[in-house]
Amino acid sequence: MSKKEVKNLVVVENVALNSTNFLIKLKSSESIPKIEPGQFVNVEIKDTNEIFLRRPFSVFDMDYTENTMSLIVKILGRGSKKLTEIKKGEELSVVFPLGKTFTYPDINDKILLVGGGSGVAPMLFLAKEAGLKKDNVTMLLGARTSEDHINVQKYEQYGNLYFTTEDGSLGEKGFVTAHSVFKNLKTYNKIYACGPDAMMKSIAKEADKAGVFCEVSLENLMACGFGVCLCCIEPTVKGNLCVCTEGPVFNINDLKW
Amino acid sequence: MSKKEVKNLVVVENVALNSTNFLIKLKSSESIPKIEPGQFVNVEIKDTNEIFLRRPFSVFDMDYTENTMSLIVKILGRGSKKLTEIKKGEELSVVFPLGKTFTYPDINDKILLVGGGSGVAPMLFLAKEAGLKKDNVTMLLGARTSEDHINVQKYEQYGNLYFTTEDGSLGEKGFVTAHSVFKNLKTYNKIYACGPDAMMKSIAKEADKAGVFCEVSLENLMACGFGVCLCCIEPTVKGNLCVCTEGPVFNINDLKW
Amino acid sequence: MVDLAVKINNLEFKNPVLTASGTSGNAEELMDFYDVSKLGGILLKGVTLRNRDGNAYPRMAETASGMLNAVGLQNKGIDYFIANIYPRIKDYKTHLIANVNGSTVEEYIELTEKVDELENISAIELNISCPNVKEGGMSFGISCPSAEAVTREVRRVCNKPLIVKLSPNVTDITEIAKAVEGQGADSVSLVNTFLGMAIDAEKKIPLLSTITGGLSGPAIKPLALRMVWQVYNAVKIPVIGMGGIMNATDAIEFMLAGASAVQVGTAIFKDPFIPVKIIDGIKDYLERHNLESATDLVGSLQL
Amino acid sequence: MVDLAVKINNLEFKNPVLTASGTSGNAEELMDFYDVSKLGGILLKGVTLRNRDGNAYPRMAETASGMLNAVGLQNKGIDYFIANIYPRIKDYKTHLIANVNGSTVEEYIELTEKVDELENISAIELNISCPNVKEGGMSFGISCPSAEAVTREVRRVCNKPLIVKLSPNVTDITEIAKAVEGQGADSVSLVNTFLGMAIDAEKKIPLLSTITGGLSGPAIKPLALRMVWQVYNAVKIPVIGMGGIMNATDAIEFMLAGASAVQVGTAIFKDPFIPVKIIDGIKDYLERHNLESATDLVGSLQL
Ligand SMILES: Cc1cc2nc3c(=O)[nH]c(=O)nc-3n(C[C@H](O)[C@H](O)[C@H](O)COP(=O)(O)OP(=O)(O)OC[C@H]3O[C@@H](n4cnc5c(N)ncnc54)[C@H](O)[C@@H]3O)c2cc1C
Ligand SMILES: Cc1cc2nc3c(=O)[nH]c(=O)nc-3n(C[C@H](O)[C@H](O)[C@H](O)COP(=O)(O)OP(=O)(O)OC[C@H]3O[C@@H](n4cnc5c(N)ncnc54)[C@H](O)[C@@H]3O)c2cc1C
Ligand SMILES: Cc1cc2nc3c(=O)[nH]c(=O)nc-3n(C[C@H](O)[C@H](O)[C@H](O)COP(=O)(O)O)c2cc1C
Ligand SMILES: Cc1cc2nc3c(=O)[nH]c(=O)nc-3n(C[C@H](O)[C@H](O)[C@H](O)COP(=O)(O)O)c2cc1C
Ligand code: FES
Ligand code: FES
Repeated sequence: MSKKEVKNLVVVENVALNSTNFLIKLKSSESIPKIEPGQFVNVEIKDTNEIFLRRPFSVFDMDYTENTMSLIVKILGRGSKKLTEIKKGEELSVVFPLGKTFTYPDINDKILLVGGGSGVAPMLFLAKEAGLKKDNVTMLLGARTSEDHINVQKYEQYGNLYFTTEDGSLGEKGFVTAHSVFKNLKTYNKIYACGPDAMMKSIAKEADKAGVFCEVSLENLMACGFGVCLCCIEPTVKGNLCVCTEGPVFNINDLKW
Repeated sequence: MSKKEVKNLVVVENVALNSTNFLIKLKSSESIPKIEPGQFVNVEIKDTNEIFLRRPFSVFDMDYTENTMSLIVKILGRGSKKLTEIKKGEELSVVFPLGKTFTYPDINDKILLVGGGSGVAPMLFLAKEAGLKKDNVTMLLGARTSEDHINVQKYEQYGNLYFTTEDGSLGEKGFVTAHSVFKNLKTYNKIYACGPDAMMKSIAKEADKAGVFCEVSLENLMACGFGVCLCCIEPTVKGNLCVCTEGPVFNINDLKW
Repeated sequence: MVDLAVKINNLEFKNPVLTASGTSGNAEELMDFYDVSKLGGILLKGVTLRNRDGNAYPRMAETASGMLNAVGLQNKGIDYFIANIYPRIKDYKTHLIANVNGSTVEEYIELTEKVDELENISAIELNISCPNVKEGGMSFGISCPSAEAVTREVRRVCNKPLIVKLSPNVTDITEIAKAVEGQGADSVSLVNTFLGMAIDAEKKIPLLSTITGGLSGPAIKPLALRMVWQVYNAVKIPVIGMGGIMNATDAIEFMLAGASAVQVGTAIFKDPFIPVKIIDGIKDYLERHNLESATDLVGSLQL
Repeated sequence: MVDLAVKINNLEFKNPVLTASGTSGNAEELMDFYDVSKLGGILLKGVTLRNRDGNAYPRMAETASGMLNAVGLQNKGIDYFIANIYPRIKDYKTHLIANVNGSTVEEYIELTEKVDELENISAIELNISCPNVKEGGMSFGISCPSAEAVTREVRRVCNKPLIVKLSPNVTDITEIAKAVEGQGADSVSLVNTFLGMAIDAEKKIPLLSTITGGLSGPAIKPLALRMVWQVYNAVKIPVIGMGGIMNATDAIEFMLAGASAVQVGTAIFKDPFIPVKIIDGIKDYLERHNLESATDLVGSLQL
């Protein structure tokens, strides 16, 4: 059984990627356990009287030589806001590693990764870790406007990047599922998605229609993050499962969508 | 009726006076109302989930040309600790002016001011504002050790300074009431005291014995600070009075000590 | 232009934000900060027939997101109020509501008769829920027969709108609400404080002179909100909601749950301007949600 | 060397710190973090006779210094527990205590009979206080006759120490405590969660699928502490205290108020190591106060 930890990590970087997304890099003084795409950490939001529980964030990147872990935090409400105000040198209490990873693609798989909103982080992490030929990886990122997109140029080495915006200011106009890559879904062996529920549901529908393997990473409200509170459930064909321990990654065939 | 305000003041100075006492200077963008020795402000402690109510602090100094107000904050518990961590440039929400001032001495009065612990601030403020000849003002400050005393050299212009420490490391050894100035209490027209209850009670006893006018400033637990909660009461000959509005300064004849 | 006014028992309030009894003195103390005519109304400090010294110090303990108090209805008695305080405050341009407290039914009656004479007191809030007095107080508010008895008797002598203030320290608050409705209460206000306790672990002593006291503040909000919702669904008379309201969002939640108006209590200790900010915040909300009137909020929670 | 051990109903606990039911899974989840043999005991996740899916999502809402939950006893039923979970956990070197839940007295009996057979279950906690189920649960725990009835019947078939878990949603918790004591409860644990509610003001909807849920966390500590103190003074059987315990000081306060042991619940969600830190903190406190044993704390509040 994989040991889980509660640790104070030191913030070594906190940079704004755009007006609402921040990259926070955390460093451990000891060696950091292996964390894979899809897994997440539960972060304590200190020094505020409004927040009681931790907040879960997907891991965006790991560096085992530096013993660092990176998160992309999108400001949604009070906790994420407060978190983005943390300063270099301050400590952050983190529970990790939590949850299950995506099913890795086979070496010759062609994969499609679709990220929206705060779901971008695990998609980029998976693209990097998948170990596939660049041309076999398609990344599609959706946002409201070009300003809501973050700069992901360096991920071009891992795959082909496409964008959508609702106002057409970057990439194709409309929701991600309206993007042309969805015209030929069958060319992919595996589809992965993380983002708003509505987005993932429409992707799941398309994947299902095309009969393509599809995993999504859900973002439920969590109290504990490690399986004791049973608050984070998702109804599945196997009954109500905890997103924090049986997910956050689910095969769409198991979901009751 | 004196108008009271709730205002965000900017921290323009926060310096450690010793290991537990901090001088915090706050600046208003507008002209600041007159605040006199004995009066206090009620300060919001932000960004902590442990503190719910404000904390009261005596005013230590005012500067009406700079529109600044200074406090001396002694670390006692969680709130005062947090307050001393505030940084220059940050804002502090303050309710003021609260409470009643000391009775000013007459122009030829000889006065004795006794301060201990967090009670030093209003004593020094009164020494400065009293407008008396230096030789008519005696300041006696008590603390556990010399390290617990703060540097008050510049108050030598306002009166004669004496110290006590429990370990004899500065001034006379013992509690303030053991100090030699208490041998000739009758030479004073007015005695003022602020500090721990036990200290003020023994001073009150001496003053009463000597038949000298004596005012003390009480430090009660307060919820509101402006007279609506009735939590901060002190039993007096006039019944239970609110320390925040009828005090914090009381004539010892009114107290049931 | 949105309409903030709400009507309760034929009283028109310019807005639904009142200040709670025991947390806003006798209105004068708020006047030090702003003109109280901005407020929908003010529940005056709890008054008794005779002078009460209240409980011994310490009367207050801070708790997580709240506080305990054990004031115990300190006040100089109704005659002093009538002679000295009422003349000073009676012309404030807001609804002044008396909060009356007795140790016996007879005391409640006598007190109500005196208050009933005061022209500029708009209504009477019958406090049968004070947890900080040895006699009377909460003991009336935690059983149906006693709540009924005191409401019935006071109703007889009360010509003003009669608001009965309910205790949350009960198994089923709707039973008590229905009981007082049955005896002629014009509206109910809830909640008073929850009986709680705090201890100084180092000194091994209770933090309050009275050992137990009343819990108020944001900590109790989820409980108060639940009770307001339950009572709203159980009675026909208007409900006035309170318990931990700190901002406009909180106030709106109480109104969605069924409160026709709200009272702001402990929040005033943190910032006496909060009631005024809440009025502005409700106005904003109504505009954002394209609602015409504050009364549109009442009980409009969607299930 | 201070002695942390406490004895309750002939069970010796190595220290007074247990984890609360529904907040520490079936002990395995804590094993991911540390060896649970450090703990005084573990109250297992509430179990029912048959599989229960629990309530719909959302089941959780954060509140000021606390949270509401509406899990609704999701579990796979006692037979699944016996066949699949019990074998995996039964050799953990700590007291495992079952938390049993029924919709009817018959269900409670049948369930207790099954649990009673499990050798390595040290005791049974009879949960008559769950606010999140439509049938049974809290309805048993808020009236004396029903609390008596279920305790009496379960007592007949229960050969292990029987702890009855009380609901705080009552007018007088001492009445219920005395009632279950009278029917043979070996000890009482309190409190379960307080019935509360939270609303999304912007969407005008309740935040929980069940509208109301159970409030836990520091917000309820003053209320829980008061109830533990009241019950300690009302009954002769041991009291196990809980409600918002976040650190050693909180735990000590409950013991001073009369708890022979404490349970840590919601705090685990913030940091699963909190129960372990509390054990260390109690040890420190005993040393600083020159006390020999954790039992010296129990009820030692000075009035
Ligand atoms: C497994 C997992 C991985 C995640 N990964 C990331 C990530 O990599 N980057 C990132 O920015 N965010 C991520 N999130 C989402 C993140 O946890 C929430 O944005 C954060 O908890 C919001 O906290 P807040 O205090 O800012 O919002 P609040 O002020 O608490 O709430 C604001 C609004 O958002 C809703 N909300 C809050 N939390 C959630 C949630 N978890 N799911 C759905 N609605 C919610 C609330 O109901 C409310 O309406 C992840 C969530 C999960 C469960
Ligand atoms: C009118 C007035 C003027 C004051 N002036 C000053 C000043 O100029 N400088 C200064 O440093 N302090 C002053 N104080 C005291 C200051 O308010 C307290 O030190 C502060 O509130 C402690 O808060 P805390 O959160 O640090 O302590 P907590 O963590 O809340 O408490 C720590 C311990 O101190 C006790 N305690 C807390 N507040 C008080 C209090 N007000 N009276 C008695 N015991 C208390 C608590 O019961 C507890 O045992 C003044 C108090 C009053 C009422
Ligand atoms: C210090 C204090 C004194 C109070 N005095 C009274 C009172 O005299 N009469 C009364 O009916 N309620 C009294 N209350 C209860 C409040 O009116 C209100 O019901 C309760 O505090 C809950 O609201 P809140 O959380 O907004 O404070 C008092 C509350 C506090 C905190
Ligand atoms: C998510 C959650 C689930 C719970 N499930 C149960 C349960 O199954 N059985 C039970 O007796 N109590 C249950 N409780 C109540 C706790 O055991 C405890 O009585 C309560 O939370 C108060 O303690 P706390 O404030 O330390 O959490 C649950 C509490 C929470 C928060
Ligand atoms: S968040 Fe607690 S079980 Fe998933
Ligand atoms: S602190 Fe509220 S009346 Fe003095």
